[in-house]
Amino acid sequence: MTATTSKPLPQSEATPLGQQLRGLLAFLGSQEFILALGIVLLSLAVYADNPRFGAERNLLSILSNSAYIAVAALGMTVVIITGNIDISVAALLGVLGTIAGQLAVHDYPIWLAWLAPIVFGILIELFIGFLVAYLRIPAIVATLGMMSVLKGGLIFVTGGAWIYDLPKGFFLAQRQPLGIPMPIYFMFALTLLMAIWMRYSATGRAIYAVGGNREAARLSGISEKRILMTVFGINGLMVGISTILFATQFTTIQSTVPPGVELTIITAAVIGGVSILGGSGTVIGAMLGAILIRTIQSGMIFVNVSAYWLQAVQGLLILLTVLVDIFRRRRQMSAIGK
Amino acid sequence: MTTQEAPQERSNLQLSIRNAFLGQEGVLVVIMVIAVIVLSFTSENFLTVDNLLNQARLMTEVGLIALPMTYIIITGGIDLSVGSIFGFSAVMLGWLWKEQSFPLEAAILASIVIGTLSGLLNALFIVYVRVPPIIMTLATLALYRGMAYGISQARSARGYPDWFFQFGQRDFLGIPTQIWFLIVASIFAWILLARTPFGRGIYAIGNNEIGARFSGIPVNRYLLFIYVFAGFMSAVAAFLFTSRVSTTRADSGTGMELDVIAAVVLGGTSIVGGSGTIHGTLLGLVLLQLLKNGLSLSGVKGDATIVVIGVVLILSILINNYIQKRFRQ
Amino acid sequence: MQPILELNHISKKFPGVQALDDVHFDILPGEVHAIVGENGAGKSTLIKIISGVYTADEGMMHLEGQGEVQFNSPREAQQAGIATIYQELSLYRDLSVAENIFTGHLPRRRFGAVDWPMMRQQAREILHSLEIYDLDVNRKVGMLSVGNQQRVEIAKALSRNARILIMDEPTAALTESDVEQLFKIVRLLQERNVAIIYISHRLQEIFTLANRVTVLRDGQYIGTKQVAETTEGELISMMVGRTVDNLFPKLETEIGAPVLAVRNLWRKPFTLGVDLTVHAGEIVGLAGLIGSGRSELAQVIFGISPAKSGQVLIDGKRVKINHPGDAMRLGIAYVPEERGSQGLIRQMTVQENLTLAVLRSLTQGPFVDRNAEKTLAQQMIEQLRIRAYSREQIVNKLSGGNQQKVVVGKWLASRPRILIMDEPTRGIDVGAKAEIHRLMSELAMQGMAVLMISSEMPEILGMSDRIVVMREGKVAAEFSRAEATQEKVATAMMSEQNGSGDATVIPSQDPTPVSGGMSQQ
Amino acid sequence: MLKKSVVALVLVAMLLTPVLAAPLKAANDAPSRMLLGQDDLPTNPLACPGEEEAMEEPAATEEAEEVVEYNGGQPVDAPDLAGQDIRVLDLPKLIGIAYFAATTKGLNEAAEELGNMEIITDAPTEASVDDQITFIENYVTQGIDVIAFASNDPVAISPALRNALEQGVHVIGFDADSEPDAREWFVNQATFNGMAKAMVDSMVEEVGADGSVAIITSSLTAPNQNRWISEMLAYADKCYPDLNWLETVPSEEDQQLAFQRAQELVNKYGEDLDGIFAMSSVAGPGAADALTQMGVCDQTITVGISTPNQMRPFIENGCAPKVVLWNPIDLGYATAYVIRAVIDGELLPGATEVEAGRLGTLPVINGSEILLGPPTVFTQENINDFDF
Repeated sequence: MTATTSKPLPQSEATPLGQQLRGLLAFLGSQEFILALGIVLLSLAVYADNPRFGAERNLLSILSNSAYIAVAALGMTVVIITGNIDISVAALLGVLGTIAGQLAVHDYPIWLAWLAPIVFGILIELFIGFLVAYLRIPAIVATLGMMSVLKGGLIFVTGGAWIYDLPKGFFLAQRQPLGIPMPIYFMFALTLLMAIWMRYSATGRAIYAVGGNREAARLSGISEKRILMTVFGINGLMVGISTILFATQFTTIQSTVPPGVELTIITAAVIGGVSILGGSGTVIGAMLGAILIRTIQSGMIFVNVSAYWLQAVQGLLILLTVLVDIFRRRRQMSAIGK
Repeated sequence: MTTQEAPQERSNLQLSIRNAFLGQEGVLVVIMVIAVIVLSFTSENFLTVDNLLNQARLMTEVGLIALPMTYIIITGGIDLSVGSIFGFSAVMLGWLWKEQSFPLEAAILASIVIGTLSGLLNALFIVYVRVPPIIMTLATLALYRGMAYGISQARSARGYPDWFFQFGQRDFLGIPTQIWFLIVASIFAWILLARTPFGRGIYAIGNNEIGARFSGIPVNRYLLFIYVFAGFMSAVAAFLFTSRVSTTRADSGTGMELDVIAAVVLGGTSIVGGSGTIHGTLLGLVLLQLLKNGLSLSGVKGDATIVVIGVVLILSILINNYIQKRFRQ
Repeated sequence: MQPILELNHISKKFPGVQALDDVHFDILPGEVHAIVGENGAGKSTLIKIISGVYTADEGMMHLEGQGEVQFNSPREAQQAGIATIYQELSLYRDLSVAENIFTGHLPRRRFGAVDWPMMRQQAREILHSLEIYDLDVNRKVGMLSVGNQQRVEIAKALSRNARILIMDEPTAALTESDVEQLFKIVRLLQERNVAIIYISHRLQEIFTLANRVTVLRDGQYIGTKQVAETTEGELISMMVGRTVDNLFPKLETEIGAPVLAVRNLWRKPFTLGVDLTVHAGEIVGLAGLIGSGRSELAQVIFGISPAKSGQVLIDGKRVKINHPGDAMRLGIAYVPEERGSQGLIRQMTVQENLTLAVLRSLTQGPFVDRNAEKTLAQQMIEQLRIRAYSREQIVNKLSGGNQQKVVVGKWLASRPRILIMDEPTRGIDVGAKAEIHRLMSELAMQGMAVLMISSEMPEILGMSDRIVVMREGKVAAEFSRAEATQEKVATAMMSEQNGSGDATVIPSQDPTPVSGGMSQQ
Repeated sequence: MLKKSVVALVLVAMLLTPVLAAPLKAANDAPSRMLLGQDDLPTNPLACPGEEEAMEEPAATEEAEEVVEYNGGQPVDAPDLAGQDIRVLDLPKLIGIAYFAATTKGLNEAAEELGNMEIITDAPTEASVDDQITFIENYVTQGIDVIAFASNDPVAISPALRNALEQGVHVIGFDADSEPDAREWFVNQATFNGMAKAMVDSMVEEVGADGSVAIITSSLTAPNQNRWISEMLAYADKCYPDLNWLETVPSEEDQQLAFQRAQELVNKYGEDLDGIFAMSSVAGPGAADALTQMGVCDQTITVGISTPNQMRPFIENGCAPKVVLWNPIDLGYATAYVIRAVIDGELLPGATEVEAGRLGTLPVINGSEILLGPPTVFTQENINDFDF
């Protein structure tokens, strides 16, 4: 639509206080803040009903169980920012977990068992990136196909045998330095790293550029293909790390594809405020989205929601979160007259 | 300087012949012919009337939902909640009949109405609140599935009267009954898309929604219709499915949305919107079913079959991309 | 003085089209060198070769200090000091002003980290050097006006220390005051010895701004003139290859009864109590700055954003218009401002576009009558002389002028009684422009009521029977054809509070640009 | 716009009425308001431990006394393949889980012993009855001699199986039954009430007759699990009325979810929770792993249905002191022998027992079921005797 008359904009040399205030307001209106608020409010509500929810151990469980979803959602967010999507992540998670487990069981060094999912994750995602960037297959189609291939391939190879007798050192996610489960460290550290990287690296900014205006990015000398490869590579890295958190949590590894996990990961990213059309979204939001989903899941148990209605209530809360986000954006847009 | 008649007609003809061979549909036909030839050599039971009719029976439910999904994807949208609407409607059919003592006929109708309303709920939010379709239906994917579990208390309803099985398990005029549903719905959907102002509007919306709006096309009404239609067809499919398997389960249709989308996308409908055909979707549907069946009959196991399907999906788009680039500029 | 950039014998072929054929071009430091030509003349191809998007099939490019060069990517051109501002602004709506300015070459700290404070600081400095003080570098670009977005574009180009700046139709979407701002910046750059390649359809701008002008036609090099030594008429005949005798062929018509009238029409924030009447056979020119609510008024009348209160009268009868369908049934047609996004479905064929609005009347039962559709399309193609290679040609492949004819044709097919045309000739070449004007006149002759929105003063003055000026959502003034002058209309467009004297319209070359002249803006 | 929003809200409200009504409804159903997962079929609890002297035979004989007529179906015009090579489709609920890998192993073991049987294992990757139907139809078309199935839904699978019988294919069930007339015989690993008794008795031995227990089931639609839960409740009502049932939560077939659910239960109830019934081979390791990692096994233990290899570490560390299961390899093994006996005409309607290789003679119960035997309870003492 037609733009508004160019009203003089606030002076950039505004008072520091004014700037701080504006920054604060922007922060209060951000999806991250609303999510964090949602998590806190929901937790308080559940806590009021059942104080046991507030126990340290329970909160740590929720965070710890969010970790592998959150880490995968970091990668997913980056992919979605470029306007793509990856629905093969759950299948990949299953495949990589099996690879890690098999290596560990067959007496390869533990570090190799941890490294392998990352390496294979990156390789497989780079292949997907290649299909998307160079062969111009829409990401949803490429990953739909990959999902089939990985899922079928996994069963074909393993026949679904569980992996037992893993060496003691393998269980990275079970460690609890300073009494806090390892996955929580990973989740926060990776989110922080990714947030910094997305904000402070040239590539990180270029990712937003490609998602926001593909043609413009090309004309300003950014190679879209390279960015897409990078993005899928990062996704592979994140899925790889997510796999380690996931697979080293259990004494035995179920070498199948965990059901429905791709939807949870995408939902976490979407709740986190990533625009499905590309161009905007933050990794911190994705992490909070994952935590919110787990908080909802757990909270429902604590307030005695009938097991039959668990899923419906979860669906409703997710719908609610999404709507809040939509209305928030709507308000922002109408505030500037668009 | 206006167009010159004669060369234009000829080039039109050439163009349409080329298009017919070079589109995704053409690629599919070629793959299908190859697949049928290979598979009929590897299994003598593959190319028999009985087997093919039976396969058609099995693909009906996905096929019915793929029709409105084609519309939705052409407009650049997507509906991830169809599998959940399917399960929800099926459960409501059984629940209303068994727990609420509705006459079965009324329960069938009511379940279809409920499926349609579920589609309407998606539609209202997508059209009027402008929630992106993928997000809205991602949320209702969980919601409707949850409703199915909650209302049925995860119990299945069984013990339907004999006449009910006419739709899913018996034949009509020598052809499985539900295939008639698919045939009628396909013809309807094809005509609607290819031959009516509505269809043209759908393409226009997919290519340029604002432009369509400015051209006086009732964009909102069309969008409302297609998501409602998806709900309706999911419910009809659920009814046929219930009749076929004689029970309703809260987990019916889990993951079905991906089968539906795969058929539509394989059929050449662009996932970013703007192009696609009903016959393409049907070809995609049939090819998927033939592969599943034919490979199984040839002794390929289920796990390997889904690998093959994944590869075919990617390859067919790849070939089509290549052809578009190489020959059509 | 040595040219900073010189192109010789440049040729570029696309499948089926010789886009450029042996073209010559050179530019001196500190010079504004305009390139003009009809759409399809090869201007875009030429600048894309300079900016590294395409590579030339033949010919050489000589850059001062680097000798023979050949750019294989936009990046290489940028590194050589060539920056381009494209017609469609290439900005990232979700990123801040500072980031947009520095995309692709963010200031770094150790470990390659983006140095945000430095980036903001430098962005401010660049903006200040352009005498822009009112832009917050932290704002998201998507929230800026078009004029400000363009300033960001220029700052972006300068942040790369560009020696050569290419501007492709920079004023196409600007308000008059923004245009003035832009010109100021261009002159500033000139003083700094930046060479500017300037492309515009508005010849008047070229005469205001440029030192030299190069004319292209059908991919051929026609000639280069010193602006001071040429006239608009000469340039137009060079561009068209013939003399365009009448750019504003206004015919005297019989003004009939009022057909469309709106009374106290409201829809916030742009339509604040509008009264307007259009008579049969009359062309009403609707003038005003961008943002004054002209297009919005048209969209209210057409039902895209229906009125909240007030009346719309057709033939004196009160009607309710809630969506475009209602308006169409009442015989209203609207040729929208944005051809690409609003007017056309670009991926569809000429025929499909021509019949899109009337398809529901071309049915037999529920089905589209394909023969009727074909006949109608053929008829429109002939009537409007649309140059398409086939009815089945994809509209996107047509030139701008022909695309616009398709939009007009689409609406004429609906046999309207009231035709609203929003910027009917924006961005199209002179020949097509004259044709559209002729058509408009003919339609009025036949008794159609025409409401024409335009930002081009000569068009408003040349084509209108009556001129209505809008300002801030209201009708500010009204002039008959006889009493209208450029000064009067322009004064009415600027409000007292807003019009700070110098920020008015572009000074005109020709003080009396009324009908029949060669003047063109 | 506003009007439309209102319409939307009304619609949501309509759709949600049941959700809003649900907690109220659940509250009325007290005291077992959170305890879900039962089906609505009649239960038949076995005798309590103290009264056991009266019964020497395993649980099932009680029913075998009231002789039920053969109620299975028969293939139409099945070719006589007595003594010939046959091809058998092994169609478990899904492939990719250890339990069914073990039944398949048993089938193949027996097939090797018998020498004239080829086993083809093929099934969906997710427990979907719709996919199972597709597999049945494909293999009937392809021409298979016998279908050995474990159904995902007893009703839904039946039309396809009846069709197979009509095509002259032999149909034998194992692990999870269909409707009786849709197959010839069903190899029952353990009666539902027998399993229920073993589970509850094991739990009571660990937590006492007045302990508090919760259930982690697989999916709320899983027929076997629902049957077991019904029988467990009935048996507990009869024998341990003081056992305090807290709630049932679903975990699908997802190890991670079971893990998370167990954590939630422990966090929710603390030391008020004495035991968790883990109702599937996936829930068992998930729950036991959670208890182990939380370090609460001195307070809360799990009794699960699972395979020894999956549970070995947890049996050893005391978090899952008792694991109840039949031997799935034996189940597959017995199924193969039943198939052979049917083909060779040795197992005809009305028979009361069947010879099953190393397992000896197995009894026929309920008209057309062959009972593998009582469930095995794996403990620290006997765990090392098993490897599957």
